[in-house]
Amino acid sequence: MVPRVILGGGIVKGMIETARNFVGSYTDASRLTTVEYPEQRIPLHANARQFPFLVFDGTDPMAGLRCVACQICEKECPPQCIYIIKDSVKKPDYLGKMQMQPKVFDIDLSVCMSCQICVEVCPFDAIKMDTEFELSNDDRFAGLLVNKHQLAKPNSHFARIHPAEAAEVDGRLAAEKAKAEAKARADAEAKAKAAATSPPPAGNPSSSPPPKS
Amino acid sequence: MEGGFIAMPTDVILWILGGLILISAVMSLALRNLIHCALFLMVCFLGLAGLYLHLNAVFSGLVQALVYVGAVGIILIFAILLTEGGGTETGSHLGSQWRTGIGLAVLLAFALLGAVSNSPQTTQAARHTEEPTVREIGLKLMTDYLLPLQTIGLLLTAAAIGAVVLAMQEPKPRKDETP
Amino acid sequence: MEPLKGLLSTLWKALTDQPDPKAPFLESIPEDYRSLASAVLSVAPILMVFPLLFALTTVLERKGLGRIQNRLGPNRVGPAGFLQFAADGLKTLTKEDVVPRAADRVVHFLAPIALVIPVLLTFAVLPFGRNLAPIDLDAGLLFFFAVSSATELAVFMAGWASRNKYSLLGALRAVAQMVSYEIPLVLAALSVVMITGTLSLSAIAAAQSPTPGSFLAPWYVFTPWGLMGFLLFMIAACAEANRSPFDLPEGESEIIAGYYLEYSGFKFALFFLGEYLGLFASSGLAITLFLGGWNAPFAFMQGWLPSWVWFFAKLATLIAVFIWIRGTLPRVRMDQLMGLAWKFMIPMTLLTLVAAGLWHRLPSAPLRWVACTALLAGAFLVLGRVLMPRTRHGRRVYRYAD
Amino acid sequence: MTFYLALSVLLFCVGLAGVLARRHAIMALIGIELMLNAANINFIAFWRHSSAADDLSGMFWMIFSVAIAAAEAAVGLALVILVFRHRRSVRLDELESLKG
Amino acid sequence: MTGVLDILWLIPALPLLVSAILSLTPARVKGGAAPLSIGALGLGFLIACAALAEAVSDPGQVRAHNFTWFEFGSSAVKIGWVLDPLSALMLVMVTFVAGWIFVFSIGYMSHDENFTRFYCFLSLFTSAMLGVVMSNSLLMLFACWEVMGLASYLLIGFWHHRPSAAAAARKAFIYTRIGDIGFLLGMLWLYAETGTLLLYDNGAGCLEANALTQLAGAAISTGMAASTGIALLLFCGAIGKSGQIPLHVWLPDAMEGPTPVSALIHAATMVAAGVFLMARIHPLSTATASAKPIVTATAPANATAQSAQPAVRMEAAPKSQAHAEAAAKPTEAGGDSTSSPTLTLNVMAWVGALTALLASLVAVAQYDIKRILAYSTVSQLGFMFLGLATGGPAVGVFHLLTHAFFKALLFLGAGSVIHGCHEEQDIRRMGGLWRRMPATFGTYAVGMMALSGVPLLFSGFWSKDEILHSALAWSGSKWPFALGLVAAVATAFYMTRQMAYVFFGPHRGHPAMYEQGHRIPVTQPHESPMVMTLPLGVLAACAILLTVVGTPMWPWLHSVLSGHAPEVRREVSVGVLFAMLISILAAGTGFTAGWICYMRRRASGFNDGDPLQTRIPSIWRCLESRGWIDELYKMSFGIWTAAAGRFCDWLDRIVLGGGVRMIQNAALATAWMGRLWDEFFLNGGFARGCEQTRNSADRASLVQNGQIQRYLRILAGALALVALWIIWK
Repeated sequence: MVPRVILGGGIVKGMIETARNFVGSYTDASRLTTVEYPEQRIPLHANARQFPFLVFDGTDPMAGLRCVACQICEKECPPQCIYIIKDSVKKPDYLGKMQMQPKVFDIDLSVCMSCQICVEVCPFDAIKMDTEFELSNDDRFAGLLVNKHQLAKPNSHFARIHPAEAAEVDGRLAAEKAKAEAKARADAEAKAKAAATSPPPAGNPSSSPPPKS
Repeated sequence: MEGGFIAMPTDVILWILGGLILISAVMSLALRNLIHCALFLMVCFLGLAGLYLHLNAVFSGLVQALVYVGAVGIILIFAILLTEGGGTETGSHLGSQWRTGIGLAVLLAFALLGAVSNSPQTTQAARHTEEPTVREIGLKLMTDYLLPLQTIGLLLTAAAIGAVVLAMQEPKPRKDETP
Repeated sequence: MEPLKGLLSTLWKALTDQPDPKAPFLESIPEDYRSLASAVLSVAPILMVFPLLFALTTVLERKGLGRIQNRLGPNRVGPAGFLQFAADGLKTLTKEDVVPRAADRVVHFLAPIALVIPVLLTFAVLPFGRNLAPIDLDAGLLFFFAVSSATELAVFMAGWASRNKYSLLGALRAVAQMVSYEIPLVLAALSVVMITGTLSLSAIAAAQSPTPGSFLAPWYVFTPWGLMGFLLFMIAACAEANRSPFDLPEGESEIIAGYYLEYSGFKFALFFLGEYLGLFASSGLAITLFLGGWNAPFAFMQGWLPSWVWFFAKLATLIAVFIWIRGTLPRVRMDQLMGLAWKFMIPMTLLTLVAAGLWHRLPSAPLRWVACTALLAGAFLVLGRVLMPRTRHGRRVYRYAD
Repeated sequence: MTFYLALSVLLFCVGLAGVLARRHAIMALIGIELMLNAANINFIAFWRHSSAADDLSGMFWMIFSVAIAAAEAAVGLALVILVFRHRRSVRLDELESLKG
Repeated sequence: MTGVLDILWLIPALPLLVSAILSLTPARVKGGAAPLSIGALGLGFLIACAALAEAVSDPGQVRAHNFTWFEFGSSAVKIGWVLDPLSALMLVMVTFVAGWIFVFSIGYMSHDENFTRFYCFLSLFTSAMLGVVMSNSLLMLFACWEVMGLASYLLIGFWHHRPSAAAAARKAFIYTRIGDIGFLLGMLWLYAETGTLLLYDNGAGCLEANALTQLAGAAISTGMAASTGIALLLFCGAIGKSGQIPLHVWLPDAMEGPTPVSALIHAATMVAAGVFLMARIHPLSTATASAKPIVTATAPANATAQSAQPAVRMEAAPKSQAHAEAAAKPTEAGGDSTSSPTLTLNVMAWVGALTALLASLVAVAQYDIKRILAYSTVSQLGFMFLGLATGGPAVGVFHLLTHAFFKALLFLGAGSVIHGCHEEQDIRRMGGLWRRMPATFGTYAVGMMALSGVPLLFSGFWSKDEILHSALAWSGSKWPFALGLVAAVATAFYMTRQMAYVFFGPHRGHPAMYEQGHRIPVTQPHESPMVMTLPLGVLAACAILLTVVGTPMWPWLHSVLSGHAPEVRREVSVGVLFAMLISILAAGTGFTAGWICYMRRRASGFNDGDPLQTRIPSIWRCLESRGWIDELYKMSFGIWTAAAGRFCDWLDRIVLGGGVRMIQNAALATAWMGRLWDEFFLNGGFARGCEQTRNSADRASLVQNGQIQRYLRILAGALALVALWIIWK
């Protein structure tokens, strides 16, 4: 267009560019990326993340809580915004195994920098990243310190906000659960067989070894 | 601003302008804070500009406003700031023998007022000729007053350059002054 | 009732370009208040129209900038956001007017007023329509510059009074900028004065009205020196009004908010009012000087619309251009600002004066076109070369540590 | 007419008093400006009341005196700044060394 | 062609311009010097030819172009130039010879670092010479004469780092200056008498009829006619410049300069200027009260002073009978006029003859190649003056022209030899060069034969024969003829001696410079490059061709110079044949003597003496040391002036100095007394007075103690008082 060598050259190119934007904004709707926020919302992306939340299975938040208060996330959190106190009472996890549970699980959202390290290090997929960002309130200090009850959210919510990730996690847990049950069944059968063959003489160890589980 | 702008009698305006000028003049010299003095001086100059307009000398009134309020005012304020006059002055802002000074000024005032009051000139009535158009001024300026115009031009450039040169010199660190 | 009817007929006469619009209303006024009434009559419309225009412009500006930046701009308050100015106005009125303790109370209070009054005074001289010039002074242009030079004083008062280093810095920057851009502003206007021969703005506007026979109106902007003068005048006006590329004094990033730092509430709004009115005044002057004031661009269009419509149309376009510039250009550094003024603008305006003289003296049309264009284009390139960053792409030199 | 003459005399004397009384150099300059303006009033007043119709000499006197006053102010203030830089103070009664 | 007169001034102007340009160009810029000067001279030569063509077309007519140089009061000094056969011939000769000498010096001076300065001086000299030749006013002639002297000084002393060259230059300058005093006096006398220095000025010139009669008539106390006196004084200038007897010593020493300089100045042009001067003012020297006016000229009145004089057209009345008659029939007895020759011609003849004889004898005993030629020039000049006095200007000028060519040729030949032998000038070091430098030898031989008067083929013979004939037929006295004859014999003798030494016999160059530590082997003498041999060839050709101009059978030159159309004459009078026979005899004896002495017994080594020296040792020593004239001068004038100098010094320092010192002391004494008086008597009283004033001043100084506001207060107070006084007066 206008050669940059003349003094006004750059300015004119700039002006033409903004004019094109200005006109474009009227003609080409795709340019206007903004929406009327409170009324309209832009759908969040799959990997959008704001602040962590605790996942619980089933219906009872405290009972279904996956978190076993292993405190790995507390240690790993760079701004140290997670605070956990173990609970003396244990509760069964999804495999029925008795696990610890947190008595106090606080996250200071004003400090959390949503780096998702806690999610990565959690062995039990107990903590995931939520997409809730409208957290403004009038108390600068306590207002953003959320406790265990406020953090706990059902797995269905997780599935809704991160479907792919939730599916993957659920699949993995289900597989483990199935494996555990299969093993349990196998143990049970083995015990049952052992019980059935124990009346005949204990002596013929040479009979075929117990079927491999 | 044509004569008799508002229906009020003309000499009322005169008195207002006169009073404004004198009061602001006195204030501009009496106050301790230099910036205030400078601002009052501006008010005084505006009053004078108004006076000239009232005297139908529109061109000179505007020149007065443009030159004094526009240019001299700014320089004055810059000068005050550069000489650390911003704050209010500590200690007495009056010179050592200020009484004799003011006494002399008052003496002069009486002398001149005396002269003014009984001079024959003043009895003549004010004559309302129509104000000269800018074209007339321009033509006369360029023909009859060309030499003064050129010399003034020369003088102004010399003053401008001179002022810049003077003010531009870096201060030599004086012996007794730690750099 | 008599005055009301008089007022209506005056309004009608004014809007339809008839000579001496004030007559009907003034007859209906008793004798001794007549001069006062005529004064009020010419002041009132200015006080009504231009603050309203200011309000509209703030909204237009934000919408325009939005659109430039691919976003909508305010559209919440009122239809498509056009009541936004009411909201802003209300906000400034209700906001607490904080005055810093260390501030110099009197000067602090006077500063915004001292800023707005001269700007309003400048409107007294601009010819809005064929006979809609509030005061037709013989030295109209001189009046305009005399009064507009007072704004610097007000800016200084504001900056100094608030006793704050940043505001003082902003004020001195603004004053330095306005002083050094006043010279090109006056010189650019001077070329028009030289051609028309008078200082009175209405005469200048009248001089640019198209003769019935011709096609294009004889606006000065259609002459080479006029175009260059117009460009320089606009740049200087932009700088004078501390707007867009030259808004260094309010450079938010460097010195927070410039000289009106310690102002809030209505005084803060006054500053903005002053700034925008200054913008309107100088673009009004630009229109009168270069764009043919209240004349139509083409001869045949002269009768279509009343003269003041043309004036305000041009004003609108100029405001759009200012907004457009504000949307595009980044802020100019202080030394570039000064360099542009002293090294480019002033020489160019002097050359425009020469070109105008040349234009006036040369008899044949094509010859004077070629001569003036050559002179100005040449000067522009040469002076431009001085300012252009010298990007020398020499051969790359490798230096190895020996 | 007497009004103008009286006004200019008073203004002149106020300026003079200011110059004589105040210690600060810039105040002296302000005083001088006032005195100059006092003179200008007379020019315009006599021009207005003079008989000759087209004789604009009074106005030109005033304009030229304004120009000179501006030049004088510029140079004066430059000098004051220079003096300030050298002597670190602008008190007139302190600036009395007649040495170079 | 009438325009040639107007552009005649270009001929001297061009070389002058070139010399100016060259004077400004830096020494290292060698390129421009030669071509510029040669070009200027070439152009001059063309114009000169045109001028010659016009002059010859109507020989009788004298065309002069005068203009006013400057005015003082009512009278004005007018100068100008003249175009008549004499000046035209000289112009052609000078430009031609100088041109070829310039070409020669390109080669000769090529490796000299001041090449440009050399050409600058040469051009300056040539322009001065051309100025002399064509000037129509004695004043302009004298001016160019002086510039020529200056140029010769500069050129002789060109290698100023050599003390001998510097001394020689000074010597040349002083001796010519002595001659010029005479010239100046002559001019002043002439101006006093006739009121104008213009030679031809439509009848008002000093060489025209009424001026001549007036001069001839005016006699001074001793009864000598003014014209004769003036002529004699002018002759003094000629003696100085052409190196005649009393003032000839500078010419041999002038050989210190580069050879082209000697060729140009001391052979062809400058020295000839003296002869030319006498030829130019010949009417003056022959003017006698009885003589009819020589040249009458009628011309329109002078144009106004400022504008240049319109070319002066003079229909020359037939030259005076005496003059024409002499030229027409050179052979007739009585060179100039039937009556006895005037005193000037007598003096000129005797001086010419004596110089010719003495110089030729001294030349015999010289060992420096250039000094031999220098003395030969002096003697030939003597011949020219002799010819001028006895046979009128035509004879003298003819010998001058021929001499110019062959002497320039000889000098250039010598230069080429010197150049070949690597700056060797002593003929005892040369020998056997004819094989190594054939071209130089050939042209040198032609020049030698022309000089010594080998009959028929060579122009030198004819011109010398003319002189001898006119001397023989001279009514004055026969002795000059006898002296001239002996000189002619001596000329032939020393030229053969020189040829023998230089070109024949074994090469007596330095045996072997090699052993004496010079690492570079001394190359044998080598032939000069083309740029040097070409001029030699051309000059040689001219030396031969010039015979055409002056043989008795077709005296073209004589008739042209005497102002009427040349015509071929069949019959040759007995006298002419007799004179020819005598000169052939003289030349023959000279050759044979030279052959006997030098050719047969070749001088083998450097130091075995000159054969002649062995025979007549005492005379030889006298001749070799140039007749001790230098010593004579040194003894006489040298001592005088030294003594006078010492006397003046004594007078100044002792007598006057003493007086000044005495006055000085007197002043000191009075000063002392004044101080004493002042110290004790006055101060006392006065000091008290000062005290009072100082105290009061302190109080008054308060007004100026730096307090600005105090000043302002005083000012305001005064203003107030004045206002009050005005109001209440």
